[in-house]
Amino acid sequence: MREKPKYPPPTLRDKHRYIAFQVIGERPFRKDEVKRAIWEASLSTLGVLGSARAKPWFIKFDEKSGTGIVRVDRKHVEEFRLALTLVTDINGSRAIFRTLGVSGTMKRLKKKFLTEYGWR
Amino acid sequence: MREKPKYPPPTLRDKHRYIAFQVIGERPFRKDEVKRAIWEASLSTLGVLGSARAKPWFIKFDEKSGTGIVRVDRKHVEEFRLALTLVTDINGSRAIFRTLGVSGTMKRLKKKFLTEYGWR
Amino acid sequence: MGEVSFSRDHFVEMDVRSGEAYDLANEWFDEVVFTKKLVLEESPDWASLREELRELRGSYGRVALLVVTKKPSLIREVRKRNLNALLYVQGGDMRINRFALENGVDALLNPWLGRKDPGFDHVLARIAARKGVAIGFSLSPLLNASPYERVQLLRFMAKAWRLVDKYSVPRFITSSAETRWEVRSPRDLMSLGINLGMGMPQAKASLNFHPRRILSRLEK
Amino acid sequence: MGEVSFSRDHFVEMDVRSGEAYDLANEWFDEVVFTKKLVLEESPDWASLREELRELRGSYGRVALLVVTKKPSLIREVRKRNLNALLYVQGGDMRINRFALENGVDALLNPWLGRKDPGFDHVLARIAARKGVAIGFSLSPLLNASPYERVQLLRFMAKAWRLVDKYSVPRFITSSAETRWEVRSPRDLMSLGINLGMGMPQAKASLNFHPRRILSRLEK
Repeated sequence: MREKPKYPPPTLRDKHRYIAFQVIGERPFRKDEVKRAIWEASLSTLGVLGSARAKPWFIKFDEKSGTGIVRVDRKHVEEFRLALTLVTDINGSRAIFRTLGVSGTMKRLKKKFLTEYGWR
Repeated sequence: MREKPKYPPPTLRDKHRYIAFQVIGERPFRKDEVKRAIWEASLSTLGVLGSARAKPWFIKFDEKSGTGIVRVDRKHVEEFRLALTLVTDINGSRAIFRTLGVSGTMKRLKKKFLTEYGWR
Repeated sequence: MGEVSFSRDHFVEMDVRSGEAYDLANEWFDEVVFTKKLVLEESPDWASLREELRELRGSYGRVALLVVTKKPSLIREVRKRNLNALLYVQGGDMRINRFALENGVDALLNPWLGRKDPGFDHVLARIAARKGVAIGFSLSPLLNASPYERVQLLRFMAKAWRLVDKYSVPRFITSSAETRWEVRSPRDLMSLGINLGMGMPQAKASLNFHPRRILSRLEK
Repeated sequence: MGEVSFSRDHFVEMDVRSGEAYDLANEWFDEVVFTKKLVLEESPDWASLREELRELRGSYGRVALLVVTKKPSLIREVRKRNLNALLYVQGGDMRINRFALENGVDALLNPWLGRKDPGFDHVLARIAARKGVAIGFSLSPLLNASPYERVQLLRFMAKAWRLVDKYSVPRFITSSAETRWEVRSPRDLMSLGINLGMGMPQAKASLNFHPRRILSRLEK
């Protein structure tokens, strides 16, 4: 018997956007630190309710280039971008989130905004 | 020379709602504790951005009857009510916020929802 | 302007789980259902369960039995007995979620409980609608959750609501209070529904129309 | 789908206050204005100020002088000198806010700074529009604020934006970075504007059209 709900039909599917970002910091950051910082940024700026609506989802972070991908609900991209803009530190060390671009698919996002950082 | 901005013209005025609430707690609470709890509830559930939109403003709390008034932006009454609903304690002691009613004016709010608690 | 008073409405709290929670809910609601929570690993002693429910009915009037189990067969067993109580099933396990719906219990509470997804999909929504099984949306898991968990719960509940709405599944909003500190007023529980995506009439119906229709089964 | 690349746009950072902030902003913007912040309690030594600004122009190209003062008369004094730099005034004091606007400085930065209100109203908005004085919306006070203060700042900035919009006052969004850690990219500063209530074109104009129009005064 199946242990997971079925993927919803098109009309009920969430509409996502993928955001490419770069982290500039006073030291390199680990993936788990960046993931936590994104969550804390969302909770601080959007709160529990705003985060439930924006549905931020950490996808990837490449520690070498300091770039990564996060997914959010299409209608809340700008709110979430502000949450990242207001970040001043990651795990106690000074840092800046810079968003590189937004796309409806991972493939296009990587191609347009992350190839210059070595992503394929 | 005036030291405060002028009251804005009607089209730019914020549209408020006044919410009457009751606090049920394992002990009586002071006004400043309730005020702080309301702020924390707003920040936790609505975040910095949601709170800037909801503009919660603590107005009064009567320590004897455990009832009070808070003002919020008209478009965010339900979000703010959820924030109060999710409160589980005030300053470390268990508590419940119960909203008694909402009105566009303080006068009507008191008359309809607070007279039974001794407000005039 | 001004909000109408809700005194003319008839609000039902479908799930409180202790005497103190019942007493507080009783001040704020027109009707309150007392829930006996039963964790089952094997068949219960039917005679003593029947006796306990009889006593609870004496104290609280309307009574529900909430079955918490990993074994679908136990749900069927309880279902077959006529216990004169509403039958709720605690959601979370996908097999239990489905089995409860297919067996036509009165309500499946929080199919997303302890999961990383809503535990509910369009297939289950169709079954729930066909069998007339209500989905219960409880506040208490939110109250006891960390901020991170609150976000996930709200997401899953909002998703489940969209399916419940689309397939016209019966539903109710409840505190599912274990203690009096988890009880909330009807209007405050409505605000939860509204923030999950319900319109005002839908939120109200989740504390009024749908609960009353379920309660009418007890009165037969 | 997909967001257009902004490379064809011409974005201006109107206010950074250190060399390291300038260097980082220069990577992300097409033009950057270096701001010399000057706290004034009495008339400055004009010769040495002129010399300092000349040197800064040599290093950074475009330069602004930010006057921080309690004395309106000092704004007029600075205004009268031809320093070949943009003239910004730090807002916060209502008399200074008004005086800066009436004296037609290039920009009044953050009239809400340190206040419990926006420090800006429809009377001041009309003066700003008539005199062509821009209102500067800075990110950095937000970065350095507690959550409570962030809420207040966002409220006042949103309120000021509604007035700026209604009365067509020139404006810009800037980091006002003192250190490189306060610098943000044009697109991220736009998100601040959008969350204050700006439409996408208005947010973009606040980093492009309006700043460029102000810069053109320097080129005369």
